[in-house]
Amino acid sequence: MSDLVKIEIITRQKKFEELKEALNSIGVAGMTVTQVLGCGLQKGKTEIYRGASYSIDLLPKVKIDMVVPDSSTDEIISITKKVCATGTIGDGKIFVSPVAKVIRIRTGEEGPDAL
Amino acid sequence: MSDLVKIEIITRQKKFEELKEALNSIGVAGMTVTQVLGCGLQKGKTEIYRGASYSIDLLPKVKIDMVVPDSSTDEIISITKKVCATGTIGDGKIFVSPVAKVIRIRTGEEGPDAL
Amino acid sequence: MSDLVKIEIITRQKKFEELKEALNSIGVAGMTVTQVLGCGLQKGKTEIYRGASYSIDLLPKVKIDMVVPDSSTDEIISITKKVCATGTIGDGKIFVSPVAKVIRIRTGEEGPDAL
Amino acid sequence: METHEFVTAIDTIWVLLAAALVFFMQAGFAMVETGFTRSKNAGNIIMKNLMDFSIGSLTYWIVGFSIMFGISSNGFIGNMNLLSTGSFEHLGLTVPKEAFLIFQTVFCATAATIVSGAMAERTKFNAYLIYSFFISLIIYPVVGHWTWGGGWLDGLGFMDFAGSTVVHSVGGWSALMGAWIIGPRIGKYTKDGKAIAIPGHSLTLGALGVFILWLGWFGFNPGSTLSGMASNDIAHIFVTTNLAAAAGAFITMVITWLRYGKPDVSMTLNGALAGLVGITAGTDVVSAVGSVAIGLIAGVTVVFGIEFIDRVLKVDDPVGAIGVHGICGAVGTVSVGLFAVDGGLFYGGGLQLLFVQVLGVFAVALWTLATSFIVFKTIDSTIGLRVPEEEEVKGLDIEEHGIESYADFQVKGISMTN
Amino acid sequence: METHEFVTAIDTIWVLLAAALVFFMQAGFAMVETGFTRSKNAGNIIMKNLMDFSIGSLTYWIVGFSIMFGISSNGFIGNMNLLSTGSFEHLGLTVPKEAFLIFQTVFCATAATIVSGAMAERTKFNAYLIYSFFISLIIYPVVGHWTWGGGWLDGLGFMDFAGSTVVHSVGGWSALMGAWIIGPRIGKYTKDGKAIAIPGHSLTLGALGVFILWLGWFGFNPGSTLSGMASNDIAHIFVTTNLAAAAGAFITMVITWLRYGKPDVSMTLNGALAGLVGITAGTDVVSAVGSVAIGLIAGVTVVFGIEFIDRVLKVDDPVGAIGVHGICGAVGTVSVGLFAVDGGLFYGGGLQLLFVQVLGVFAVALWTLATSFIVFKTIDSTIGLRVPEEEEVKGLDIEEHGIESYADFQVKGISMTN
Amino acid sequence: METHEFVTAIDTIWVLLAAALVFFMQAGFAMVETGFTRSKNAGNIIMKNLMDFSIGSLTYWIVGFSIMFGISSNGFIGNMNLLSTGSFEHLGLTVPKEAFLIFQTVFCATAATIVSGAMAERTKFNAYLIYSFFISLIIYPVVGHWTWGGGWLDGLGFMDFAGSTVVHSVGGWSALMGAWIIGPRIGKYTKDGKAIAIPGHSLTLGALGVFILWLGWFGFNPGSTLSGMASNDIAHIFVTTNLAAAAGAFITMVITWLRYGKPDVSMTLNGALAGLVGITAGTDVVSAVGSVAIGLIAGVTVVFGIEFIDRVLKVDDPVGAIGVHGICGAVGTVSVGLFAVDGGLFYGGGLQLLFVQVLGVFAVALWTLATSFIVFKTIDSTIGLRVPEEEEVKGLDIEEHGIESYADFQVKGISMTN
Ligand SMILES: Nc1ncnc2c1ncn2[C@@H]1O[C@H](COP(=O)(O)OP(=O)(O)O)[C@@H](O)[C@H]1O
Ligand SMILES: Nc1ncnc2c1ncn2[C@@H]1O[C@H](COP(=O)(O)OP(=O)(O)O)[C@@H](O)[C@H]1O
Ligand SMILES: Nc1ncnc2c1ncn2[C@@H]1O[C@H](COP(=O)(O)OP(=O)(O)O)[C@@H](O)[C@H]1O
Repeated sequence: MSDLVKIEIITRQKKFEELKEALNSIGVAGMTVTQVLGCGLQKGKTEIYRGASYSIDLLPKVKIDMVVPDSSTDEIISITKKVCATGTIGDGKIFVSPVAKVIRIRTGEEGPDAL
Repeated sequence: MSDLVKIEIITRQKKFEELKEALNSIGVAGMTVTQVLGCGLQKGKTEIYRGASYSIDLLPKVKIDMVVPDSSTDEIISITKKVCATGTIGDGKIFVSPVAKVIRIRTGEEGPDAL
Repeated sequence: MSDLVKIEIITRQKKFEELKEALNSIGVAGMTVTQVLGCGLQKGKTEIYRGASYSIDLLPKVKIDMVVPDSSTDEIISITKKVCATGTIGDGKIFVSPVAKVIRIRTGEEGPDAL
Repeated sequence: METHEFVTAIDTIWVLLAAALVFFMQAGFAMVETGFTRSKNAGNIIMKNLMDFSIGSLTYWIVGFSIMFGISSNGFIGNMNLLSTGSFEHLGLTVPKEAFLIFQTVFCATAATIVSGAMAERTKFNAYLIYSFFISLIIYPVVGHWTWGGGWLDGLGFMDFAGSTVVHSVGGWSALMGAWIIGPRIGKYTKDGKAIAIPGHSLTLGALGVFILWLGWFGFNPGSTLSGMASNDIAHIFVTTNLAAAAGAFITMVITWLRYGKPDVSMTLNGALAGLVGITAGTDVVSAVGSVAIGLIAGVTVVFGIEFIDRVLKVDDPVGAIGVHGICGAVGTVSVGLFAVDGGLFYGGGLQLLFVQVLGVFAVALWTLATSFIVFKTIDSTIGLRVPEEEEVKGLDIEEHGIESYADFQVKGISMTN
Repeated sequence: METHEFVTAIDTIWVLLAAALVFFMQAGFAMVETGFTRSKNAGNIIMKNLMDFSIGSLTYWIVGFSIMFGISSNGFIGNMNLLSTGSFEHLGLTVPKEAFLIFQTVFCATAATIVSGAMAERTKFNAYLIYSFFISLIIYPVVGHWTWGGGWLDGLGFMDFAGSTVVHSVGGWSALMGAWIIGPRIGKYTKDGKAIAIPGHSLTLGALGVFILWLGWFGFNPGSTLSGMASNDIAHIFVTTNLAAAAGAFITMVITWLRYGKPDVSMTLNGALAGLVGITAGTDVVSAVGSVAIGLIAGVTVVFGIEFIDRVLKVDDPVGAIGVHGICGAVGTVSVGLFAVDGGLFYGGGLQLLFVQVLGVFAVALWTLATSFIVFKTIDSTIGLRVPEEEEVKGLDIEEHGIESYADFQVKGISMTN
Repeated sequence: METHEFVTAIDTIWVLLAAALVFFMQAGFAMVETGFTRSKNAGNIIMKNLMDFSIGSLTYWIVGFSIMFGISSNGFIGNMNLLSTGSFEHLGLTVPKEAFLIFQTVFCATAATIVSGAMAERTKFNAYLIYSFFISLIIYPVVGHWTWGGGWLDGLGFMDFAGSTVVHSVGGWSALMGAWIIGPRIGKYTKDGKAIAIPGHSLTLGALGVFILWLGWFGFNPGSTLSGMASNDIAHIFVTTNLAAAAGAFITMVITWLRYGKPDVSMTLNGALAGLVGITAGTDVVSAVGSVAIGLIAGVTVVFGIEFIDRVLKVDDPVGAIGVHGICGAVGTVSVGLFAVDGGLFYGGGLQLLFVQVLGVFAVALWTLATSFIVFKTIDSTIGLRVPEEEEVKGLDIEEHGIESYADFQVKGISMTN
């Protein structure tokens, strides 16, 4: 079962819809999405509220987790780059990590069949 | 320390309380819970709001992360299946992945003792 | 690329600002932050609302995910312990797990360069 | 310009502005009921409140008004005139009939809207509309006829100045019947019958609602003089209304602090309403000191009343409507028999008035419980009263109305409570 | 103390309290408009509403009032007196000039504030302020002069008692022009032109706003008698206003239930407003039955009107302001020609009045569309009307005002809708 | 029916409806104060507002009213009559005593409730209740006696028509003292003393509160004539009240735009309140132009005043209560000496009035600061004024009241700000 990986994509919220469509179109059906806050090279900004400074230094991002067969990794990465790369700081990251086991709760199926 | 794994359970929100009780009863004390949105085989639905279509295609789910000794994995999986399987689409998934290290911040304990 | 790890820190919300500053000061620029609920040794409490009992048994926590070179792990762990350890139950945990691949979406850079 | 024209003008202005304030209580109810329940049902509650008032206004105009104020042949029900036509001269009003009609309309709607809170989060929308139609059509107008329309209770000397019983208890007892028949929300009681708190989604809106209701009561009670010329009366009513509310809120805070260890915000808000409901019957005939006493009694009653309903009767009333309107309405009405400066037991008036008050309270309770039992049971056994379990879990907003009330906000799917 | 002093006192009290209620409609608009739009723009909408009223109050006092009510030389525009000075004796008021001024000020502000909802979530703040200045300065006062200031429409016998056309349609047509010129919000239409729902962030606040507006209408319509002595009239106006609103809400619920499968909460709230806007023109001259008819017509109109604007015209009006105020204002005004007990077609009055009503509706629409076209186009081609795309995505609150309106709450960044 | 009965009726109606509007300001304060602070303390603030009014109503009735309006033996304090009994004939009222009592009660509660905003998010609930008791018992009634109860300031010709100083500054200076003694919220200042913004949790509710307060002011100022017969006066007061508020909001927007680069929503909302507080003292004696001038002055003052308090004094006032009520109350009162058409410096009236106004402002400030210092210091050194740090971090709702105000919503635990 070393052939399963988890792909985590952290990117801009406004790219999410398009990315979801794109992933669906290459057959990635299942995903789990979390609202996160991030910082990286892209920094927040400072506003003034009632005369006092108000700095926002974590930016809202969206995280998409997919467990997929390792063989799909490259396609997913390339399509993500296509959709989410705007060329400006804050586009985000893709992390790939090993998964040992997958179970579908409903049926008890395991491994790639469970995806 | 290869004997530690992270078990991620993604399931319906309404099953959460029961699952937590069940896990507690087999000695899983620690867990971290996140509200997520998911899509898989189960699709959203379309409503009409003020005459315009309004489609909800991500469904609210709950994700439970537990880092546990690998030896508990099977028991946790089986109890999760028992509690969360309704037999209808949307019951969710269990992912198991390797963890290299665990530290309890308070005491600095490492490994299984830190759980 | 076995030299990359993901460090997950789950700790008290009120420690977050200080921890972020501390991590920045040792050069960790990128992180992804999620609001989570947790339970462990620290238990919730029971209040009375309109005469009925109202028990809060998941506590709000913050989860910080960082993908970093394995070589930074020890420094991050030690600084986290310094900032977040209050000695009372509920300080939280650090989990370290392997990451196979990292891609910066903007540039397509891979591996440590992408961090 | 003749004298009576001035009297008419002053009385009409008074009644109409009071009607506007009482109308605004609909917003108060809407905010209290949504604020004290969960966000997934907010749109549904709002819709029920809006329809209570809309259907109620139409129904009461078409039929209810004349049932309530038509000439009484038997002391039980007025002669019906469709569309509120006819003279109604027998009422001897100093204000135009239409001023009286609108004032009575907003009162009727108040009684109707009380129920939505007690049955919130699990009642089918169409089922609720049917109930709402019947309370405005018949349940409330008949009680109104007995008391204010020249009916038998009026004949006995029953005193319910602005409707502790006529309006609030009618709403409260219907709420009790509805909440009892429909059963508790999923998760409200543990298997061994322990009551579990299901906190509301916005205490702020709930509090806003209470302030709006308190404001509306400055129309509800003083407007019931139907006369702006009665300067001393309306001034006195303002004072007693306010003191009772203040006393109710204060004592509720104290009691919850003692009983639960901390002063309970939402119960204290209920306490203010309890004081208001309690004073409504006797606001014109008790002294300022008497009004404080009634406020204190109502405040104490509401805490134990709500607990009793919740823990002993195991009737699930998310907003405390039965305790506030039903029980405190009854207690306030009976209190008139004790505290009326003229005729009350504590002022040497003997037991006569007290007895009539108790009788009135029971008669109205009986009528309301019986008729609402019939309505709710009939609905239940035909189209069904309660939404399916799956819908209750997901929320009535999405299932009954296809919306989320707070589409932008991340709602806690799993509660932090169990 | 002489008789006329009492008349003045009673009329003044009436007009001032009505003005206070109409003022409160600003809160109603603010809640409806924020509630029905997204949380990221809430602060911006509030600011626009607040400035509509503030700039409007100042502008109308400095110039607008005299344009509207100054002596008419030509039936088109009044003689200007800066700062509302001068006698205005030709108006023959029974109330002090300043009572009349404040009442008219809050009316003007109502017309102005309608537009912010239709152009919400994408209009630059400074651009909006400029528009807001011009509607209070000239667009609204001129229409007011035609109708209420002794101008040409008044001369023809045009009947618009409290402003279905003068106030609501002026706001509604300006809203149409503004929303059309600025274009739809990002994401409102798919590439193939299908309308996509963008749900509001708080139905509860939206509903609160509607209740507040309904309350305000009890000042808007009955206050327009300018006399508290007119007891029968004001009582009648209360009844017709309320029945039309109730009928509007009820029928809208029914229609959305039939058309969309579920009763739509936010549309039903619009339905109540539609009834209110519709009855405003004829509230004093139609019967109770007539008011129900007008409410029903307005309720039906608003559903199809909003759909038409949304799907056919493809004009994006987040809160339904054009349908509610523009279209229902027109329909209500025309209905006077049908339902006026004295002069209406259905009461044997012939086509005369109906014709004048239609003429008035068109004349006002033409003037308003033309002048607001000029204003919006000029703004657009100079400082620009619309915020940059990036800003619209992030929200106007953070970009135009440097704040988040709900800093504590986790806002859904990705919607659950697409 | 005699003439004086009509006068009494008209005046009573006026005073009572004004009292109802002023009562509603409690809802306004509750919304502004919760909206401008964090969600974790919303229930606590609501509870404080509710108790301010409840305890205040009882205390003022039992003792405060007679201290304020009892016969003055020495110009400093009235003769006490428990429970507001006694004749009060020396006041020469045209309205029933109880109408006057309720009107004064809601004024007293206004002064009391101002403080909760300034001390929000860190004050122990029981400590707050004790303070609240004392302001209604003695601090406010004594100032009221000096000015409105026939006391020494009244004797000198001090003019504070509706209470810029008597009500608002008393609240404002108490707020200053309380906020200063209790110290800033955790995180409000960096180690090097820089002020950090802690944004409120709902600008929408804050704005609703401001609109409600503005509405309430149409009772606060015109009601202070205590006469509905004074047609010209009440109409004039409506106009000046409204213009000052509009001018205050407008200029605040402009100044924040210039100073901070963007128009600040919450400060502009404060600006409207600043205009209202400022005009309150002279609303009857300044011209419309004068009211605009006072509104502009108040609007400018509030921005720099709030900044001064925040950055220079380093007193943490979450809602800006000290700037709005304390400073603008003082500025407005002094402005009467400049702008009073009869007696003001700018109208050739010389320095006499101006001097008295300044004296009054200082005398009241001194009394209020001194007495509130004693109250807060005594509380602090006995039961303690401030909640423990841990509780402040978690929020007062859960620790003081055992609830979450928004149990359904995911609240940001970590702020996006630092
Ligand atoms: N090392 C990291 N570990 C975890 N998350 C990261 C890391 N670096 C970046 N992120 C996430 O990616 C987001 C975008 O990163 P950023 O550096 O701003 O963009 P880019 O890499 O495109 O220049 C951040 O807001 C953060 O959520
Ligand atoms: N490959 C995947 N990777 C990540 N999350 C997934 C994946 N497949 C499913 N999920 C999560 O599991 C949830 C349930 O999946 P679904 O396919 O609807 O149910 P089932 O597997 O029981 O038929 C989804 O909403 C999503 O959050
Ligand atoms: N085994 C675990 N797996 C995942 N998360 C855990 C685990 N144990 C603890 N946590 C997380 O860490 C938080 C703190 O743990 P707790 O046991 O209360 O503190 P401590 O370890 O400092 O005594 C919990 O609220 C939970 O979110």
